[in-house]
Amino acid sequence: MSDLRELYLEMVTDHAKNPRHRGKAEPCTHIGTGNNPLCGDKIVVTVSVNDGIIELVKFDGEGCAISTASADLMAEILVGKTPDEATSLFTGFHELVAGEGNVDVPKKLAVFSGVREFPMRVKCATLAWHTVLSALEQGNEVSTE
Amino acid sequence: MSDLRELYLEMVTDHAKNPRHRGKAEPCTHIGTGNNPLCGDKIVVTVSVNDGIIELVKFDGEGCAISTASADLMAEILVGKTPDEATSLFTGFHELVAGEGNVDVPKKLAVFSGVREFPMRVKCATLAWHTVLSALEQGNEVSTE
Amino acid sequence: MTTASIVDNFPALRQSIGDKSLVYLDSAATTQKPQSVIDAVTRYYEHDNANIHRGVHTLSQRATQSYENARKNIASLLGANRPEEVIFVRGATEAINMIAQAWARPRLVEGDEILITEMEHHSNIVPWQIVCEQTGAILKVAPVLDDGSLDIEAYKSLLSEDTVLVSIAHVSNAIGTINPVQELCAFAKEAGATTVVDGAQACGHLQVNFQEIDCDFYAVSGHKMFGPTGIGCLLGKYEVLQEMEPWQGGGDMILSVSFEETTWNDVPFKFEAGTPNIAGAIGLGAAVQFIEGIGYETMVSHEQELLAYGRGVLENIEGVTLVGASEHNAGVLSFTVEGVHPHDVGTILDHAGVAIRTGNHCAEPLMRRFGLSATCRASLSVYNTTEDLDRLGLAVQEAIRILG
Amino acid sequence: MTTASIVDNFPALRQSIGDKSLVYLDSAATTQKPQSVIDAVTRYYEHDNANIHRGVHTLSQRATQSYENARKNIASLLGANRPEEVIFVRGATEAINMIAQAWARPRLVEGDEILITEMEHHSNIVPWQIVCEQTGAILKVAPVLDDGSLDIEAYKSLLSEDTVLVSIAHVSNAIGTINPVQELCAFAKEAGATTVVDGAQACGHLQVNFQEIDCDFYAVSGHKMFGPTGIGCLLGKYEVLQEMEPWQGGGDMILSVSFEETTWNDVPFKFEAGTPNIAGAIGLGAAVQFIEGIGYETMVSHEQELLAYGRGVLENIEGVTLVGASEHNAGVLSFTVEGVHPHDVGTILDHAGVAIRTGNHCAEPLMRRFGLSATCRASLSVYNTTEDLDRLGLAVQEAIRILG
Ligand SMILES: Cc1ncc(COP(=O)(O)O)c(C=O)c1O
Ligand SMILES: Cc1ncc(COP(=O)(O)O)c(C=O)c1O
Repeated sequence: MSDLRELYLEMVTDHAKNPRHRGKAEPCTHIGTGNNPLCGDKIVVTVSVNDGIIELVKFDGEGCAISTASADLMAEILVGKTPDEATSLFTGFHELVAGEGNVDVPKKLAVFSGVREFPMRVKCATLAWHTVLSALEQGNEVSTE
Repeated sequence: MSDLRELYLEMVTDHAKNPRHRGKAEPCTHIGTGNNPLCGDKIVVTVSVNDGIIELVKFDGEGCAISTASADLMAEILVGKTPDEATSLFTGFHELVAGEGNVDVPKKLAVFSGVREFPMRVKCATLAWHTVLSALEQGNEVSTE
Repeated sequence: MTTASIVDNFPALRQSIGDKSLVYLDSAATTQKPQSVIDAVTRYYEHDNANIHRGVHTLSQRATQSYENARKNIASLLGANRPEEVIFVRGATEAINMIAQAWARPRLVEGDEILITEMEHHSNIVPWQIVCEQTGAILKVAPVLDDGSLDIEAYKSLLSEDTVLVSIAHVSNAIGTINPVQELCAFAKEAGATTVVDGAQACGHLQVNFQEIDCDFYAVSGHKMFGPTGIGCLLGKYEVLQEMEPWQGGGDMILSVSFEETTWNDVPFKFEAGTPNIAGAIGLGAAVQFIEGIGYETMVSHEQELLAYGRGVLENIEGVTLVGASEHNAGVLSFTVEGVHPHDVGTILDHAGVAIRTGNHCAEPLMRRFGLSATCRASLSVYNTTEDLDRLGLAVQEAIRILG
Repeated sequence: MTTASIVDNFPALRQSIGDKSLVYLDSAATTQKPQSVIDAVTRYYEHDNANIHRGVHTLSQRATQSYENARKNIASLLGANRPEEVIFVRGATEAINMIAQAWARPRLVEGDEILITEMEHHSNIVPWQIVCEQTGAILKVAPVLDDGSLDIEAYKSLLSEDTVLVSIAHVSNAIGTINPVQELCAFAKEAGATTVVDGAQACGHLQVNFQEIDCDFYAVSGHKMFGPTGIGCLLGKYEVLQEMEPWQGGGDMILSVSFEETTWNDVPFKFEAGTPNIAGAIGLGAAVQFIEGIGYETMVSHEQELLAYGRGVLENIEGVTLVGASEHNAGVLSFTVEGVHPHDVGTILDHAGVAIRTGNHCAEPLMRRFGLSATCRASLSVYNTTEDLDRLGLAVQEAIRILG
């Protein structure tokens, strides 16, 4: 049986309870809205991109611990990256939470490895990522269902 | 197991193959149309009523052996009856083919007692009756389904 | 049957989630199925499997008889006037869509009003939004009070001569409120409106009597009353059904077809185009027999005891708030946990073997009414026990320990 | 699998009618179900029974996974581009009604034309009659030749720039004609029409490839391809489905609901309002695996052999006339017996343990085309044998003895 403590690592619950990157990125160059009908949650992600570099990511809206922590850590890790790097970070992250083999991801993302044992929570972990990537592409609303 | 020979008594197959009362009653005072979607069959029954007495009954249309024989024998037996008597004859006939207990019906109708063992054929046996009664009442189109 | 022996009828309840025995508290989503229902489905497929109505051979005859017997059983359980008032559909959602499209759409004109309530399931909202969009009719919504009951005064004042149709849940799926539908329909009828009751959450729990409620239509969900998935009923008054045009066209719903003229079959066949869910209907017939074997009185008193017990368990946990716990309530415990998102509660409970639902329960407007985006919902059925609710309480405390 | 071992998969075939062992020749009405399909349904109810998509608990998760896996299996068997192109519905009838109401109704204007054929099942006639009535569009009908095949030249000449939609049976249920749907759709597309293929009679018999046929919509009946009753699919091209408005409103088909604004969910969920026939879909998934286990090649060659054999048996009986026995024919033997009404033939055959269908087969216009009101229809499936057809022949001779 999957272990709850693997899902709710201290780092996760800490970022869930005290997110550091709530709010709205100013200047906001890209904005995306994500829905997780499963939770009934919505998330708005705002991004400042300058000269092809992500300078700031913020998110708003209510969500479960997994989606909040994931959004918060994502906001942290994306700063200084290019949109392309964001995409490949997400590819790794997605493999981590929904895939099967071993993956190498930044330590801050590795805390979500427990999600793999909880398939119903994959959407929570990836909602912010889907939203930010779609924002970077076109600013569209996305849904994980 | 039900016996086929009880269903297709000689009297029945004879009237099915050589119906005596095909055609149109003239003068036609009542007319009814019956459908049996199960067979894809239609029947038109015409009646001459004079002074409250059924003087002539004819039927037309294609049907299976049971419905043809039943229509033909019905046409025979109804002559000289009142519409009310027709109704009570049908009550007995319906009990004979679809009921459970013993019933006393005229010998010409009793040949249909085998139908009881073939519930899918009850509609065939009663189509002409439903049609004539509805014709006597109002001349409406009726369906057995 | 005692409660203990009732549980024995449900094979799916005899399993473990990880190392914990399953506590199933999600019956408002779908009930578990008694062995007798599963067996009726299997028996049909193994012995009588055939298409119905048009067949002259023995299997078809047996299948037709079982299917029509199920219709009779349902009519009798739910107090319909006659079996023909029971139309088989996929579920409550299809029943309501059929009313919206086959009854309402041809009758509505611009400015007509449809009245629903704030506590409706999306299945009793969206079909009306669609038909309003199609016809120019207006959707009116009667508000809900803080305790989760309907604001009846407001409801009455929203009724007018423009109200063509009223549609109300018998029991709210999200918070369990039991609406006084007989009374509400009487008011609606006074205003001249056609009445619809969404009985999806009622038939597995309360004695429903279609004639007494005296509504025009009543929507039934089979899978929420111990029946198979993919089957439900629309109950309609015979005269109303006769006047209603068919909705779907196809086999079995016609008397005769030609390219020039097609004539409809009689009620209820007119509304059952195509091969129906034969096994589903037969299984639902078996579910009716299961309910009759227990009796609604036993079911109601058992659920009411559990509801009171469960409220006690949850109210004793600090940080837990019940949402919409009205006086007349079916066995639904909707609640929030301070500082813990419902989705996380759900995961942690599942890990403890306790299956509840979390989210908006397809009742977003009601959630919004309470300023929430989601709740945790533990919903009860006849097979639940007080131990189940103790397990719920312990698991909620565990969630608070981990995340609260 | 050999043919003998295939039969062993079907529990309903191991029974007697009276003192005669059952010969089931009514597969065009509905096929028998292999044990693996029955077991998949039972397993769902006994182990995984839960509502899908919105549940966080284990049972719901398992049920969702099985349901979505079934969608994938079907997509792969029938050559859809992606699982999202598969919409679960009750059956082929509902699939066609959905196209008529959700796709065609908003797009048709007076004078537009819908083209069907004279050999269609009522389910592929009446929905179009209804939508023509609603929109002022005109129903055109391509004629059938004496051998039961489509008059392709006439079909082509009926296509015009007014033709908005063409809907054609892949296989006729009444006489078994296999239509060259890929070619027919290509002509239709040249004329700018949207194309629908009614595949109800095809999927349990022929290799169907949605991408190759290249139609816009393809209707599937689950219960005619070894699956449960109450389940079927509408296959639609992804882009076409994206543009199509939803039909029914309710749970699961929306992203968010408010009284001001409701947004639809993605394809295919947009078209699956309410709780679907979960057990049915899972059973259909198992039916797909059963078909894959045998392989269409084996199925086709077995049925073609039986068809030839059966034609021989019947042609050797004096007074028997085959109706519409075209060159490209699936395993359907439609026939009449001189001097004996089909309904009587049906009863006498049933008495001999041989289950066939009699009547108009929900194809009245085709019957009329042949100057008939009914035929006898023996329809074949993979579990039939030449002995079954010998029994058919003997029973027909018995009918002639009694009534001919
Ligand atoms: C109150 C209510 N109405 C309607 C529905 C829809 O029922 P079904 O699942 O049978 O379509 C539900 C089920 O979720 C419900 O709870
Ligand atoms: C050619 C054809 N189309 C459509 C249908 C209707 O299919 P379903 O029973 O799945 O609604 C049938 C079934 O009788 C059929 O044979």
